[in-house]
Amino acid sequence: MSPQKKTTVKMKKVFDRPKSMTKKPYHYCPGCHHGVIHRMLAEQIDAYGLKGKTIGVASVGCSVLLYDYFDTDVVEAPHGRAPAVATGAKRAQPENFVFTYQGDGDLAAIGTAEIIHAANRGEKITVIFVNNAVFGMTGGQMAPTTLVGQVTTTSPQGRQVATAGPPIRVAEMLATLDGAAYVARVAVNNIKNYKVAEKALKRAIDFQLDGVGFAFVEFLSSCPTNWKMTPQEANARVANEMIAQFPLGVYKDILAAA
Amino acid sequence: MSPQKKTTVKMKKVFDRPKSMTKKPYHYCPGCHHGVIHRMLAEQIDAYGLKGKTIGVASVGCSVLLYDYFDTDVVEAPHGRAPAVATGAKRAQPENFVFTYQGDGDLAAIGTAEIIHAANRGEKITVIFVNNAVFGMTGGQMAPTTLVGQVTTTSPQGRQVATAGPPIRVAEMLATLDGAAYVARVAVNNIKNYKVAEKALKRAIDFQLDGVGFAFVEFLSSCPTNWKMTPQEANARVANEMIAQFPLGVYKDILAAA
Amino acid sequence: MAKRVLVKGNEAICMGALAAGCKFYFGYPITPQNDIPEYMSAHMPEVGGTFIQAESEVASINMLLGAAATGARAMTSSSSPGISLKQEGISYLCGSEVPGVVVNMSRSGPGLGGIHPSQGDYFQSTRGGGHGDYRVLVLAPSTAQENYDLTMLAFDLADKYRNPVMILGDALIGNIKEPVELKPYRRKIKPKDWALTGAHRRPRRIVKSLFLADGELTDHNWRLYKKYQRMAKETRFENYRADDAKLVLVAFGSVGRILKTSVDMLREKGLAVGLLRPITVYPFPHQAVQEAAERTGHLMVVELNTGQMVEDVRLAVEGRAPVDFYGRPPGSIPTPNELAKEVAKVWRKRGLQ
Amino acid sequence: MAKRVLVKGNEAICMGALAAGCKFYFGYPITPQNDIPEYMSAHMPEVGGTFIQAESEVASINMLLGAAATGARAMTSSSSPGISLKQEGISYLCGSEVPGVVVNMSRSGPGLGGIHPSQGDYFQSTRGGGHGDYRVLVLAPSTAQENYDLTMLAFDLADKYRNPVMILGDALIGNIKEPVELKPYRRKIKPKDWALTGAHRRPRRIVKSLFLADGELTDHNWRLYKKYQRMAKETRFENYRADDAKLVLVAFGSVGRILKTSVDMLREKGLAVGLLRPITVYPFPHQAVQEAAERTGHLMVVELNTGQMVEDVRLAVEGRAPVDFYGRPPGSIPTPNELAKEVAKVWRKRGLQ
Amino acid sequence: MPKVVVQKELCKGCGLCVDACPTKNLAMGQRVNAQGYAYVVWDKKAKCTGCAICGRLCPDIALRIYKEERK
Amino acid sequence: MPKVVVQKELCKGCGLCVDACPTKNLAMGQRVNAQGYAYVVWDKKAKCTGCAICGRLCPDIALRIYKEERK
Amino acid sequence: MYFDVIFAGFGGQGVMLMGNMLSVAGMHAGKQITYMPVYGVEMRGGTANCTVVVSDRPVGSPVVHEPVCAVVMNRPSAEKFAPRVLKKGMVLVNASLVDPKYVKARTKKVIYVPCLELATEVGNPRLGNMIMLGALCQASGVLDVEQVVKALPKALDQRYHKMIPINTEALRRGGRFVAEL
Amino acid sequence: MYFDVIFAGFGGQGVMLMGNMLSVAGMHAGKQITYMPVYGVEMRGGTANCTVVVSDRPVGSPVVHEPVCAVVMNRPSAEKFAPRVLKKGMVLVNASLVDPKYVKARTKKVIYVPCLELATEVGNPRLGNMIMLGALCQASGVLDVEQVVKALPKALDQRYHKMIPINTEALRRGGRFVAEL
Ligand SMILES: Cc1ncc(C[n+]2csc(CCOP(=O)(O)OP(=O)(O)O)c2C)c(N)n1
Ligand SMILES: Cc1ncc(C[n+]2csc(CCOP(=O)(O)OP(=O)(O)O)c2C)c(N)n1
Ligand code: SF4
Ligand code: SF4
Ligand code: SF4
Ligand code: SF4
Repeated sequence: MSPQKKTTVKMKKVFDRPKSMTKKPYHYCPGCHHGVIHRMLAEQIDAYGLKGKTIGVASVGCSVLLYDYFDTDVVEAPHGRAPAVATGAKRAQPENFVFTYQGDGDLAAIGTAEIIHAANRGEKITVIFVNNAVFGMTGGQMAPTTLVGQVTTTSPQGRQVATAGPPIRVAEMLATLDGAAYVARVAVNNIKNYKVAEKALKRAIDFQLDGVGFAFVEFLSSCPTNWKMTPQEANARVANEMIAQFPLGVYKDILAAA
Repeated sequence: MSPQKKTTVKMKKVFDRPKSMTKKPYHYCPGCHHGVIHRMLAEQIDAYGLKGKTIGVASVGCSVLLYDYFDTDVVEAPHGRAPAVATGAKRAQPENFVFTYQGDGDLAAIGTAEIIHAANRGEKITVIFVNNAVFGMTGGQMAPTTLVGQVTTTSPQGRQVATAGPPIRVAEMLATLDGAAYVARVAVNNIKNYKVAEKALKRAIDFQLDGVGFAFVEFLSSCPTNWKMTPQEANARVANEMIAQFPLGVYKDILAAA
Repeated sequence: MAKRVLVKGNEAICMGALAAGCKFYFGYPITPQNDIPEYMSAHMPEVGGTFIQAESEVASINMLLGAAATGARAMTSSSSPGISLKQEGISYLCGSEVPGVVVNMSRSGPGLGGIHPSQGDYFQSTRGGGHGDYRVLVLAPSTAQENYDLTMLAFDLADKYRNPVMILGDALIGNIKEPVELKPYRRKIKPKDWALTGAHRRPRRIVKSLFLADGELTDHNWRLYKKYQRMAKETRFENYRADDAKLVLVAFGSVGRILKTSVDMLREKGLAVGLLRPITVYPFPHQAVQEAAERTGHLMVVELNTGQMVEDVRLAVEGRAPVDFYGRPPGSIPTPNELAKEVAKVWRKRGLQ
Repeated sequence: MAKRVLVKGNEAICMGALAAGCKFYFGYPITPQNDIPEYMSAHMPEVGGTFIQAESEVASINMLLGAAATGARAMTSSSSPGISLKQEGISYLCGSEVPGVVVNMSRSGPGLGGIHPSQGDYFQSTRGGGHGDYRVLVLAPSTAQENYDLTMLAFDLADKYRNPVMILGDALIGNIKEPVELKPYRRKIKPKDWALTGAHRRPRRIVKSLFLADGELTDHNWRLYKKYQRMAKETRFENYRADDAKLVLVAFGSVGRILKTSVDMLREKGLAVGLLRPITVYPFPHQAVQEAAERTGHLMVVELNTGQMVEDVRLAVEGRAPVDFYGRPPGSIPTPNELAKEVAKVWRKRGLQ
Repeated sequence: MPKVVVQKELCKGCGLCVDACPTKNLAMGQRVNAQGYAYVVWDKKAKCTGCAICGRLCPDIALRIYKEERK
Repeated sequence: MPKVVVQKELCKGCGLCVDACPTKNLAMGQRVNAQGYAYVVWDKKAKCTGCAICGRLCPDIALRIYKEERK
Repeated sequence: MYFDVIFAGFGGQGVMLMGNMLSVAGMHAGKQITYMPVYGVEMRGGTANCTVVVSDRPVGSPVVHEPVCAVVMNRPSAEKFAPRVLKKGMVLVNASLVDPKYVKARTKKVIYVPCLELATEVGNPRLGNMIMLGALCQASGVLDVEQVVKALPKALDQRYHKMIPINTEALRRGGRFVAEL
Repeated sequence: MYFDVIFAGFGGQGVMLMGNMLSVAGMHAGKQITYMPVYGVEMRGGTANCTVVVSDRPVGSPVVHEPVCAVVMNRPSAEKFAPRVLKKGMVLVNASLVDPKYVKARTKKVIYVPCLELATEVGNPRLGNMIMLGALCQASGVLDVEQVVKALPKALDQRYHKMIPINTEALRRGGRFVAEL
C-alpha cells in the first residue's frame, strides 16, 4: 500500500480477561460454555462500569462457585431460589445491578415458581439462564430441558415423552407473561451466535439499568462431560439438536414492540 | 296442535343433585361459583359412570372441604401440591379418573411449579382451576390473578403493576407447554358460558379417559364475599372485567389441531 | 409518654417491626397471621418500605435472604405449614449468617390440622427443623405488648448475632387485642461491614454457606457453635409468684399467660404454686429451671402439645426433681380452670401442702 | 443361599426397596444420593414400576403422598437441604396417616454446606422438622447390608403404623461399597382397607389431615400420640463388646461403625470400652441406654455434629451417670484413631481403669 | 307443566336464579330459612319451560326441576 | 502483526479455538500443562488478523490478544 | 376490679364490633383489656364470638370458660353460653331473636333486650349491637355508657365517623332501656 | 487377616476401578470388604482416591488414616499418602509419573512400578491401573493375581467384556514385574 509517514506501531491488548473477574482459573470442564458466558457477562460489567455496583446472585449448579470468578459482591441462593433472592436484593439496592445466573435444573425444575413470579412481577433484574439440557453438577441427570431420546443418568433409556414429557421451552413460556419485559434465547457455539448473544445480553442489562423491567437471556450451552461428547461434538449438538428444539431469537422486547 | 291419542303425562325429574354428591349443603358463600363448578363436575362423574372409579384431589382453599360434597374417594393435598399428589395417584391407579380442584392461590401462586410440570409431563389427569382473582379462604388477599387496580386485603391501594406485576394468565402459559394436551378457559356466569364450560369439562374428562393426556379447564369464578359485591355485581365483574383480562376459549386441543 | 393503643397481637408485631426500622416484608397469606401481611401491605409504602406478597413461603424466606444480605432489616411471617416450607431457607440464613426475623403464629398440626393455637412447633423452632447443626434465637411472647417489644428486640438480636430470630406465637397470641404502649425504638442500628451494597471503593463481599476448602466447613460450624453458646446471655424468662412456690409450673407463650390465672386461682385456694415462663425458648433458661427445681423440688410443665419443651426442662433438671407434665394437643384452648385442675392433681399426687 | 453382591450403600437401599415390593419412586437429584434415582430410573421400568424425576423435593414427597394414598408402596430419597423441603409433606403424611419411605443420605450443613457425611439432621429426623406434634420412625443403618435389610423393614413398619419411615444415612453410608446378601423378602403385604382405589362397591374413603369438628383434631392428635408410643416396641440397637465395658460409647450410623474399630483398638490397649449403637433413633433405645448407664456408670456419646443425640441419651440417663460427649461438625470423616484418642481422654478424665 | 321445587333450606338467597330465568319465573322471597337467608320462590310459574337454566346456575343446588314426560 | 498469547496453564485443550479461528492459526499442541492438559499453540501466525474470535470462544480465557496500534 | 364477658351471635350481627368497642372504651378509661375473637370452625358463615376481659390488673387468661357476663345475640349462642355464666353473673339476651325458653342460666340476672325494635326506633335496624352494648354497660357498670360514647371516634374507622351520632343514640337508648327496667 | 489400601491419583487414571476390582475379587474370595470412594472437594477435575479394606471379620471403619498400603498414581497423591503408610506397610508408586524424590515414607518397602511402560508393552497404555493392581496383589499377597483375573467378568460391565483378555494380561504383567524384582 501507500507508505505512511511517521507511524509509531505499538502493541495494544485487544482481548484479555475482564477487569471484573478474579484471576482464578475456572473449575469447569474443557469446552464447557459456562466459561464463555461468565466472561461475556463480566465484559459487559466492565463496559458499563458496573464492577462497583453489582450484586450477583449465584445459584446451585456447576456455576455455584461464581463468586470465585466474579470480583463483585455475590450472594449464594439456595437451589432454584435465585430469582427470589435477587428480588429481595434488588428491592433493597435498586441502584445496584443485580443478576442471577442459573442452570436449567435450578431455573426450570425446582425454581419454576420463582422465575415465573419474578418475571411476572417485573422485577428489575437480569437473569442469565444457562440451558445445557442436563443437571451438570450432580452428575448428568435429566433436566426439564433434556432433549427427547437424550440419554442421561436418570433417563438411561433416553428421555421418554410418555413418562417424562417433552423438553420445556422456558423462553417461550416466560414470554407469555405480561410482566416480562425482555426475553431472548441465544447460543455461543460459534462467533455468529456469540455476537447476537452479546447484543441480547447488553439489552438485558440496559433494561435493568433503564428501569424497564425483567430481562431474561437463555443461553444454550454445552456439557461435554455429561453429554459424553468431545467439546466439538457438543458444539455440534448445540448447533443441530439444541437449536432445533430451542429456536434462537428475541421472544419479547416490550420496547421494540412499542 | 294436533291432538294425540293416549298420552300418559308423568312428571320426570329433569334436574337434581347429582348422584355422586353427598347430601351435605355447601359451606360456600351465597352466589359463589364454587357450588356450580362442583355440581357440573359431579354431573359429569355421574354421566360417565365414574363415581366408583374416581379419586379426587382436594386442594387448600375455600374448596378444601370438597370431600364433604363429592361422594368419591378423595385425598387432600397440601396447599399448591395437588398436581403432584394427583401424579402419584394416577400413576398408581391408572384405571381411576383422577382430578384436582384448585384455586388461583393454590395453583397459580404456591403451586406454580407443580402445575407446570404435571402439565409438561403430560400426566393423564384433569385439572379444574377455579380462578376467582383472590385468595378466598384466607380472607381475600391478592392472588396472582387479581386484576390490575383490584382492592384486596393485601393490595389496599389496588393491585399495582409496578410492585406486584400484572395478573398471570395461566391457561395461555400452560398452552405453550408441549406436554399439555387440552387447555381451555371457561366461565359459568351465564347459561351461554355455562354450556361452553360443560363441553370443555367433558372434553377434559375424555382426554383423561382416552389416555390422551393432561387436560386443564380454567373456570373464571366469582367471590362475592371478598370482592365485597353482591352476587349480581360479582357476576357482572366476571362478564366485564374478568373475561376481558382472561379471554375465554380453547387454548390448546392436540386432537383438534391434529 | 408513649402512645397506648388497642391492637391485635399480629399488628403489634408489625408496629414493633416498623418501629425497629424494618423496611422489607415478604410473606404469603396463611391463617392465623394474615393481619401481618395485610398490615404491612397498607403501611410499608407509607414508610418507603417494600411489601411483597410472594408466590410462596419458600420464595418469601429467600426474598428475605436477598434483602437482608444487603444489610436491610427484613421480616417474614407465616404459620406452621408455611414455616415448614421455610426450613431450608432458615438453614441457609444460619449457614450464611444473614440476620432476619421470622414470625411463626403457629396453628395446629400435623398436616393441614386446623387453625387453633398450638405449641406443636416447639421442637421445630428450637432444634432447627431444617438440615444441619444450627440454631435460631426463639422469642415466645405472651401478650400484645411483648409482641411489640420482642419484635424490636428480635431485629437487634438478629443483627447482633447475624442470625435469624424467630418469634414463636400462636393463633391466640396473634389474635388477641390488647393495649400496647408504643415505646419508641431508640437503639442505633450499626452499619454492617459484611453487607452487599456493591463493591464500590472496597473489596467485594460474599454471602454464602458453601465451604469447600479442607477443614473450612468444620471451622465454620465450630464458629457457629460458639456463637450459639454466646447467645446464652440473651436468655430471658419471667417468674410469677414463684419465689415461695412449692410447685413451679413451666410454660411459655399462650399457655404461660393462661396459667397465670390458674396460679392466682390456686393461690386463692392456698396452693403455693408459681410459674416460670421462658421468654426465650432458645436459648432456654436452663439455669433458672434448674434453680427452681432445686429450690422447690417439684416442677410441672404444661404445653399445648404432647410434650416438647418438657425435654428441655428435663435436660435442665437432670433428675434433680420430679418433672410432671400436662400436655394437650391442639384443637381447643384450655381454660384457667381446666389447667388449675390438672395442677391440683399433681399437687395432690406429689403430696404437697 | 441368598445372592451376595458388592454394591454401593445407595444401591443396597434400592435393592431392598424393590425386593419389598416398592413400585413407586419419586425423587430429585442431590449429592450424595444420586445413585438412588439413577438406579431406580434404570430398574423400576423392569418391574413395571414407576420412576419419576420430580421437579423438586416438594413435588416428590407429594407424589409419594398421592401414590401411597392408593395403597402402593412408595419411596422418595434426598439429602439434607432436599429433606428440609420435604418437611411440610412429611407432616402431612403423618397427619393423614399415609405410609411411605423417605431416605435421607444426609450431608453437611447448614445451608449449602458441603457433601461430606454429617449427622446434623438428627433433630430434624427424630423431632419432626415439620410443624405439629408428630414422629416418624427413623432407622439408622451403618452398613450396606443394613441399608438393604432396614429398607425392607421400613416398608413393613410404614404399613404397620400407617406412618412415614425415614432411613437416616449419610454420605459415607450411601457411598461405601460392601458385599450384601440379597435375602429375599418373604413377608406378605396386607391389603389396605383405607386406601383410595375408587369407591367401587364400597363406601368412599378419604385421606386427609384437616379435622374441623369440635374436639376432632384433639382426638386425632391423641390417637397419633398413642401410636407413637406403641412404636416403642420397634426399638432396635446393637451392643458391641459392651457387656463387660466400663465405658459405653453411644453412636449411630457411620460414626457407630467407625467406633467399632476404635473400640477394638482401645481393647487391645486394655481399655474396657464398648459400644451401644442405636439402630432405631426414633424410637430411641432409652431403656438400653439407661441400663448401660446403670451397669457401667459411664457413657460417652460421639456424633458427627455438635450435640444432638446426646440429648436423647441424657434424657434416658437423667443424671444417673455422667454422659461425656465428643462432637465434631462435618467437613471431614473422623478416623478410628482420632476417635480412640478422644475416648481415651475421657477414660483418663473419669479415672477409669 | 314443568315444576321447580325450591329446597328452601339449601337456598342462600343469592338471586342468581332470578336473573338467570329467561322467562322470569323466580323471585326473591320474604321468608327467611334456618340459616337466616331469605330464600327464593318459584311463583310466576306460567311461563316456565323447565329449561333448568335456574338450576344449572344456582350455586347451591337448591332447585329440583320436573318436567312432563309423554309416553 | 497481531499476536495471540496462550496462557498455557489456563488452557484445557478443548480445541474450540482451533475450530473457531477463521484463518486456522491455532493448533493443538503436544505439550501437557500442570493440569495434565495438552494446550493449544498459536503457531501459524501468518494469517492472524487479531479478530479475537478464538479468544471469545475460548471457555477458559486462556488467550490474550494484541494488535498493532498506529499513532 | 375484674370483669369478663362473652359476646356471641351470627356472623353478621356485629358481635366482634361490640367486643372491640368495649375494649377501646375500656382502654381509654385506663383499664387493662384483653379481647379475644373466636371464629367458628367453618371458614364461611357460622357463628362467632369474642371474649373481653376488663381489669385493673394485667390480664392473665384471655380465655374464660365461666364468664361473669354473656351477651347472646342468637339462639345457638344463648344455648351455649348462658348456662356457663357464673351464678353471680348476668346474661343479656337479644330478645328480638331468642325465645326465653332457650335461655338456661344459673344466674337469676337475665336481661332481655329487644335489640331490633330499639334499633329500628333510633332509625337503623342494623344497630342492634350498639343497643346491646349500651344495655351491657348500664346493667353491669363495667363502664359508663358515656365512656363508650366518648371512645366512638377511636373505635370506629374514619369512614364510619358520620355514623357516630346514630351510634351514640343507639348506645344511649340501650342504656336507657336497662335503666328504665 | 486384615488389609487396607488407599488408591489415589488423578481423575482419569482409573483409580476407582482398581479399588472396585480388588473389592469384587476379594468378595468372591470370601472376604469381608469395604470400598469407600472419596472425591476431591471440587466438583470437576481434581484428584480422587478410594480406600479398600479386606478382612476376615466384619469391617468396622471404612476410613483409614494410616493404611497398610498406599497405591499412588501421581505426585500429589504420593506426597499426601506415602508418609501416612504404617511402618510395617508398603507403598506402590507409579514410576511413570512420580519422581522418587516426592515419596517420603516411614516404611522401607516402596515399590516403583513403571505403569505406563508396562501397559504399553501389553498393548494398551491406558491400562496402567491394571498393571498396578497386579503388582499390588503380588507384593502384598492380599489376593492372588489369579483371583483378580477370575473376578474380571463380575467386576467389568458387560460392554467391556471384550477387554477381559488384555486386562488379564496387564494384571499378570504387573504381578510378574513384582515377582521378578
Ligand atoms: C434443595 C436442593 N436440591 C437439590 C440440590 C442438588 N443440586 C445441586 S445442583 C443441581 C442441578 C444442577 O443442574 P443445573 O441447574 O442445570 O446446572 P448445571 O450444573 O447443569 O450448570 C442439583 C439438583 C441442592 N443443592 N439443593
Ligand atoms: C403452605 C400453606 N400456605 C398457606 C396456606 C394458607 N392458605 C389456605 S388457602 C389459601 C389460598 C386460597 O386461595 P385460592 O387457592 O385462590 O382458593 P379460594 O379460597 O379462592 O377458592 C392459602 C394461602 C396453607 N394452608 N398452607
Ligand atoms: S459438568 Fe457440564 S456444565 Fe458442569 S462444568 Fe462440566 S461441562 Fe460444564
Ligand atoms: S370466600 Fe369467595 S370463594 Fe370462598 S366461598 Fe365465599 S365467595 Fe366463594
Ligand atoms: S340461585 Fe340458588 S341459592 Fe341463589 S337464590 Fe336461587 S335457589 Fe337460592
Ligand atoms: S479454546 Fe481455550 S481452553 Fe480450549 S484449546 Fe483453545 S485456548 Fe485452550
